[in-house]
Amino acid sequence: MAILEVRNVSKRFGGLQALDDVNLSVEEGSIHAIIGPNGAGKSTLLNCFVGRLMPDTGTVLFQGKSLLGKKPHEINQLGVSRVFQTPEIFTDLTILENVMIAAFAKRDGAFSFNLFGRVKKETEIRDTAEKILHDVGLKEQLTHSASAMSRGDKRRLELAMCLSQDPKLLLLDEPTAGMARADTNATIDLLKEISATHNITKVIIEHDMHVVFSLADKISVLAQGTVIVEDKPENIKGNPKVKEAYLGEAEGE
Amino acid sequence: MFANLKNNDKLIMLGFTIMVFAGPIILAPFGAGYPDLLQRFAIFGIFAIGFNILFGLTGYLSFGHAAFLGVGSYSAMWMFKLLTMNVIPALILSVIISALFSVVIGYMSLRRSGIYFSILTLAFAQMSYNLAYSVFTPVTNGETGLQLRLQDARILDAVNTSGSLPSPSLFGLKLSATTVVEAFGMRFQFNWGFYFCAIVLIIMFYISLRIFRSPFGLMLRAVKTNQNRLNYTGINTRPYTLGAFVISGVYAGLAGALLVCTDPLAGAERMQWTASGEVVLMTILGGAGTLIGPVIGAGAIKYAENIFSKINDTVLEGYFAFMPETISDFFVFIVSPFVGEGWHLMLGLIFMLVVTFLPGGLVEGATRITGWIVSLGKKSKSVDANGSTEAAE
Amino acid sequence: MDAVFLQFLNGLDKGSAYALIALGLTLIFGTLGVVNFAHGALFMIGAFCAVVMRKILTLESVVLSTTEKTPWGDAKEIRTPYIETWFGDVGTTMIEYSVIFSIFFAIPVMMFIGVVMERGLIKHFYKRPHADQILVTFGLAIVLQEVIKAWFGANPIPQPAPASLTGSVDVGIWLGMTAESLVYPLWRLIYFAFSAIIIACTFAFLQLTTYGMVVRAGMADRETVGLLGIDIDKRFTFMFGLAAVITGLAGVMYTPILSPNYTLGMDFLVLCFVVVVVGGMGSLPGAVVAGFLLGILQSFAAMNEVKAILPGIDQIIIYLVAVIVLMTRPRGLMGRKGVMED
Amino acid sequence: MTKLTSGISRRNIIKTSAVGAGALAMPLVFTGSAGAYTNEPKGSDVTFGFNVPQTGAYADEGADELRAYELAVEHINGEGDGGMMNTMKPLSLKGNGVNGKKVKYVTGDTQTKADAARASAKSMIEKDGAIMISGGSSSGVAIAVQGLCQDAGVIFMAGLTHSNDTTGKDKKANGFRHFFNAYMSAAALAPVLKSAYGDDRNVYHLTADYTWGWTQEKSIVAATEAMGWNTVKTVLTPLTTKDFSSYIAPIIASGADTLVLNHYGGNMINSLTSAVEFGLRGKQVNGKDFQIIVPLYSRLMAQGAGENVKGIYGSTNWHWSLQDEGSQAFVKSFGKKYKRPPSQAAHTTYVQALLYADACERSGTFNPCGVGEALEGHKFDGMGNGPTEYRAADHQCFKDVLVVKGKEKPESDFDLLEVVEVTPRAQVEYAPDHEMFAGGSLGKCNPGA
Repeated sequence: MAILEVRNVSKRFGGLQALDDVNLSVEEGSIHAIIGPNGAGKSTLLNCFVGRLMPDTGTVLFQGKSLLGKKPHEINQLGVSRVFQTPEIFTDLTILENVMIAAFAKRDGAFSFNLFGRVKKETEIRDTAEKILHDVGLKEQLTHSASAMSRGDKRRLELAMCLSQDPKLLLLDEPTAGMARADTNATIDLLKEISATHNITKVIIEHDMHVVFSLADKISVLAQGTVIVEDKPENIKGNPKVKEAYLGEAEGE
Repeated sequence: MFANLKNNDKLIMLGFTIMVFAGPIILAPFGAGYPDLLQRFAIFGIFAIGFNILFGLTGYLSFGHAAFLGVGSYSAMWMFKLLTMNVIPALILSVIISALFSVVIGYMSLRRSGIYFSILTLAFAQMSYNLAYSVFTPVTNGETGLQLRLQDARILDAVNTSGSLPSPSLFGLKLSATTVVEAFGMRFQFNWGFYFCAIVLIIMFYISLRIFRSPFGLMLRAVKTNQNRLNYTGINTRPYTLGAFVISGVYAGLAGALLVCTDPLAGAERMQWTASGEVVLMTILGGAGTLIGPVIGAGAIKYAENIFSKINDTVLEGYFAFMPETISDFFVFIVSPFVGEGWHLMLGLIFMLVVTFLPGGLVEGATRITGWIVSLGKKSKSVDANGSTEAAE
Repeated sequence: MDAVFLQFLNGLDKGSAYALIALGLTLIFGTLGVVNFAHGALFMIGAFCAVVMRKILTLESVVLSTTEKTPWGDAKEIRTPYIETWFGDVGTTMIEYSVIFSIFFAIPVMMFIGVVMERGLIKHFYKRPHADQILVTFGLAIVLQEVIKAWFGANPIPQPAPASLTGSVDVGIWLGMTAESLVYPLWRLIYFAFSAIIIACTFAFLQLTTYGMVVRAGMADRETVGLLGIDIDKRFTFMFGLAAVITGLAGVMYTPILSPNYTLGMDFLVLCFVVVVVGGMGSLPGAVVAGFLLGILQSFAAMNEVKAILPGIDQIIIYLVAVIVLMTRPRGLMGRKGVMED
Repeated sequence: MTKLTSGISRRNIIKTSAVGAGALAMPLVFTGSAGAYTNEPKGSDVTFGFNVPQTGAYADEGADELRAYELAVEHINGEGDGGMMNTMKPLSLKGNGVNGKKVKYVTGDTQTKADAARASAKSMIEKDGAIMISGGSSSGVAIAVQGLCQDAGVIFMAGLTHSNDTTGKDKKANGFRHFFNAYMSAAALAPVLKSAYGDDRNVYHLTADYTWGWTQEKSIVAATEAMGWNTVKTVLTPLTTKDFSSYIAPIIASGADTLVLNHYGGNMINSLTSAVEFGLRGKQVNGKDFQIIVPLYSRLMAQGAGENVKGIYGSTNWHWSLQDEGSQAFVKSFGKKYKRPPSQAAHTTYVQALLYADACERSGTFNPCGVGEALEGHKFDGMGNGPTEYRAADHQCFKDVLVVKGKEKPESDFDLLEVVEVTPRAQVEYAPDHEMFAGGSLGKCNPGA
C-alpha cells in the first residue's frame, strides 16, 4: 500500500518550471530514493511534502490525507519526520535535551502548556531518548552541549531526534552531502542498522549514486522537473534515459 | 550558567528566600536599607524575572514591556479608587488586564521576529505612552499621574472621616508601616510593604524556576536556538512564544501593581520606551537566561539610580576627608563627574564595560571570580613557597 | 489645497532629515551588520559640531572694565570676538555664516569619530549577538550625550542661520499659483536641497565608483570579496566613517531649525529606527523612501482637519504606520528576506 | 529597649519588638526615643532635602536651583554675606542654623518624572532623615511630590510649578508654593497686552498637550476674552514634538493675528523658532502686525530661543535686574559666589529655603504642623517681590507679578529679558474657590507620627 502519493504536482518559480506534473508513490515499509542531477527539482519536491512550499497544481497524499496547506509541525504530528541537508539541531542545548524535545513533541503534541512539570522527572521520555541515542551510536556524554559535536555526530543526533518520534515516514534530504567517503560509508551503515531495528518507510533525496544503490528498494529519477524513470535499483543502472540525464549534466559542467 | 547547573532547586530557593528576607539588614551598610529602595529592588526584580522568561529563554527582545507595567499600575490604582484599599483585588485586576493587553500585543508582534518584533513592541508601547500622557488623561491623569483622592468611591471601604488619604493595606495591615531598629550606629528599617513585595518576589521567582525546569521552558529555549528545527519536530512554536510573552506581561503588570501598592501614584513615564529599555538593561546586566541574574541586574541599576545620583560634592568631600586636602580635592575632581548629576555617565560606562567584558552579565562575572579564587586556592601553596624565598632575600 | 501643499513641503523637510539619518544607519547595518543604537548620538554630535564651530569663531578677548561693574561688584568683563578685532566686518559676516563653515568642519570631525568608534569599539562586536550590539552602543550613546552635557549644559543652544538665508520664499509663484499663497522658509528649502544632494552623492558613490561597487559586493558576501584579496575591513571602516559624516551633516544643517541640546540624539533614535525598519533593514532606497513617507504622514496627521476626525492621531502616527507596514509587509517596504530575523 | 517607628503613616504603629534583629544574636545598641513627627531631628543638626532635575532637559535649571540652595544653607548657618537675611522682614533667623541646629542638606534627581521624583524624595525622607523637601521644575513633579510629602508628614516647598492645580485642586496642607501660577500670568499679562496690542485681536493658541498646558491655555483664554480678544482656535501639540512646522503652517491661513504659545522649556524654544522661521512676526494680518506671546518665560528658555525672543511679551516670577534691596542683596551674594546672576528658579528656591527655616525658628519647632501654621498667612517683605503673603486658604503665595519682554539689545547671555511692568498683587488675586482652582481641599496638616 502506498503511504505517500504525489499526484500531478507542478510548481513554477517565475520563468522556471521547477516541477512539471510529478507523480510518485512510496510503498509502506520501503526505502524510496529520489535522485537526479542538480537543479532537477529534488529539494523543491521535498519542500512540497513538508509544508514549506505549496504546489501550483496537484496533490500530496499521506496515508490518503492531503498534506497541502498544512504547516510543518502539523505534518510532523501526522508522522512525517525530516532530516536536513546540513544537520539542524539545537546547539545551545545538551545532546539529551535535543532528543527529549522530539520525544515530548511525540507524546504531548504540537503544544502543551506544561508549565510546572519537571524535565528531570520525565524518566520515561529520558529513557527513550537515551536508548535511541545508544541505537544511533552516539557515545558522547549526553549532558554535554550539542554545539561542539562533529558533523557526523550531529547527523546521528538529528537522526536520533527523528527516530525518537517513531515516525511513519522519514524524509532524508541528502544525508551524506559534503561528507568524505569514509563518513558516507559510516552513514550508510548507520541507516542500514536503523532499518534493521526500526521498520520505518524512508524517502531519500540523494545526489550520490553510491548511497542510493546501497540503500534503496526503489528509485525515482527526476530530471528537469519530471520523473523520467521509476524502478528497482538494478534496473536503473543500465537505463539509457538516466544515463542521458546525468551525462547531459556532465556535459553541461 | 546557573540554569544548567544541576543544583538542588530547594537549596536555591532557600538561599534566595533568606537573602531577600534579610535584605534590610544586609543592605543597610550600603545605604540601601530603606523601605522605598528595598521595595524597588523587589518590584523591579519581579519585572526583570518576567522579562527574562521571554527574552532570556526565547530570545525575543521586547522593547515595549514598560507598557504592561503601566497598565498594571493604572488598573491597580483604579481598584484603589473605586473598590477598596486592600491590595489583593488590585493585584488580581492588574494581572487580568495586563494579561489581556499582552495577549493582544503579543499576538500581533509575534507574527514577526528579530528586530521587526522589537520595533513592533516598541511601537505599541510608545503609542500607549503618548496616549496616556495626553488623550487618555481622564483615565490616566496624564502628566501628574493617577492619584488617590478623598472623594474617590471605594465602595467596599468604610467612609473615610480622617481627612487624610487612606494608604494601601493587606486586610487591615498597612503596607506603609515600618519598624525601625537602631544598632551599631545604623538604622535597620523593616517595612511591611517591602515584606509583601518580597513574598510576591519569592513566589514569582519560584514560578520562574519551575518554568525554567519544565518541558515548557525547554521548548522556549529550543525556540531561541533553532525555531525552524522545532517546527519540523512537530512543535507549534506560536503558542509557546505567546505563552512566554503573556507570562512576562503578567509579571510586568504585577510589578506595576506593586509599585502603586507601595506608593499610590501611577505616572505615565513608567510606560516610556526608556523604561522598557531599562528592563532590557537590567536583564542583560545581570545575565540574561540565568535565574538570578535579572534580580541582580535590577538591584544594580536601581541602586545606581537612587544612591549614585545623591552623591554630591559635599558628600564626596566627606568620603575623602581622611586624605590631605590637595589629594582629596583631586579625588573629588576625578570622581564627581560620575556621580550626582553625572550618574547617567556612570551607568553608560558600566554597561559598556559589562557588555564588552562580561557578555553573560554580572552572574558570569561572579562565576569567573569564584573560578579564579578556586584556582588560586589550588596554586596557593607554590605561591607561598615563592613568596617566602623572596622575603628571605 | 494650499494647506495640503504646505504640509507636503513640511513633510518633505522633516522627511529629508529622517532620510539622511536612516541612510547612515542603514549603511552601518548593511555593511557591518551592526545595530547601532549610538546613531542618534552621531546626529547630536553633528549638531554640536555647529555649536563648536560657532564657539571657535566667537572666541573672545576679555578685558576688565575699569568703570563698569557687575551687580555683584566685580569689574565688568568686556568681551569682543577676536575675529571681529582682526577682520572687522568680514569677521562679523564669518560668524554669521558659521553654519556653512561648520559643514566643512564637521566632515573631518565626524569621519574621525566614526573611524574611532568602529576601530575602538564596534569591531569587537561583529560576531556578538545583536542584543549585545544594541546594549553596548546604547551605553556608548549615554556616555556621549553625558559628555556633551558636561561641556555644553542641558539647555538648547541657538544656532541661527545667516540672515540672508532666513526669510521666506514664495514657492507658490514658481508653481504658477497666486502670489503669497504658498510661502515657505528659505532655510528649510535649502535643507531639503542639501539632503537631496547628499543622498544622490551617496548613491552615486556606491553605484558608480569601483570603491562603492566593492563595498556593495561586500555587503552581499563579505567572505568572497575578502578572498579576492581586497581588504574589505578597511573599506567597511571607511563606510562607518562615511555614515557618521552623513548623519553628522544632517545634524549640522538642522541646527537652525532645532536648537541643539544633549538629548537630541535620544529624541531621534527611536524615530530613525522606526524609519529604517519601515523601509526594510539593510535597504538603502527603503530608508530614503520610508524617511520621506513618515515625514509627510506626520505632517498631515498634524493638520487640524485630520485631528478633528482622529483626535490624538499626531501623537501616534509614526508608530501606527510602523505597525501597519510590518503587519502587511513582513520585511518593511523594501527589505530583503532573512535579514535580522534571528 | 526602645523602638522607633517611621514611614508613610505613623498612625499605625506596629507593636513589634526587634525580634528579627535579636534572632541574629547581635549585641544591640539602641538610641533615640519615639519621635513626635517624621524625622524629628535629635542631634545637633537638621537635614533639608533638595529634589531637583539633574538629568533631562531641565538639568541646567536644576543646577541653578542647587546653587541657590547651597547659598541659602550657607546663609542660614551664618556663613557668607547673609544675602537676603539682611533684607528679610520680619526675620527670626539668627544666623546660627535653625532652632540652634546646624542645617545640612541632601540632594536628589527628579529626572523631571513624577515616579523618579517621588522615589528620590522618599529616599531622602526614609534614608537621610530629611525634615523638608523642596525643589522641582515641572508641575507634574511638584504635584506628585507634594502628595508624597503630605502622606509622609514633611513640609514641601514647591519649586518651579506654574499649574493652577498645585494650589488648586491638588493643594495639600503640607505644601507651600512661592512661585506664581497660570491664572496670575494671565491676569498680569492681559492689561499690558491690551495697551500694547489693542482690544481687537484674533488669537491662535498652541498648547502642550498635558495638564499644565491645558490650565495655562484656559487661564489665558479667559483673561484675553474678558478684554475683548477673540480666540480663533486652540491646538494641542504632542509633548514630544521637535519640529513644530506642521502646527505653525495652518496659523497663516487661519486669519489669526496673534499667537499664544502655551509651551515650556524645549517645546517653547522650538515652537517659537518655527514661528519666527515661517515669518509670522513680520506678517500683516487684518491690518495689524502679527504678534507672538509666550505667557511663561524663564531666562534659560530665552537663552535657548536666542534672537527670536526679542520684543515678545511674557511673565516671570522674578528677575535679577530688579532694583529693590532684597533682589540686589541676593544677586550680589549669588554673583560673588558663582560669577553669574541667579535665575528665577534660583530665586524661588533660595527664598523658599529661607522662609521655611524662618518659619521653623519662629514656631520654635520642626513639626510640620507648627511650621505650617507659622507659614500660613505669613506676611513678609524684602525678598525681591515686594510685600508678600502666603495665603492660609490655599498655601499660594501672593505678590506682584512681573511682565517682561525679550530685550532688544542684550548686553550678556544673562541679560535677555527686561521688566516692562510690575503688576500689583491686587490685580492678580483671586478667591480661593475660583472655578479654575476649585475641586480640592488642603486637608489637615500631617506631622507623620
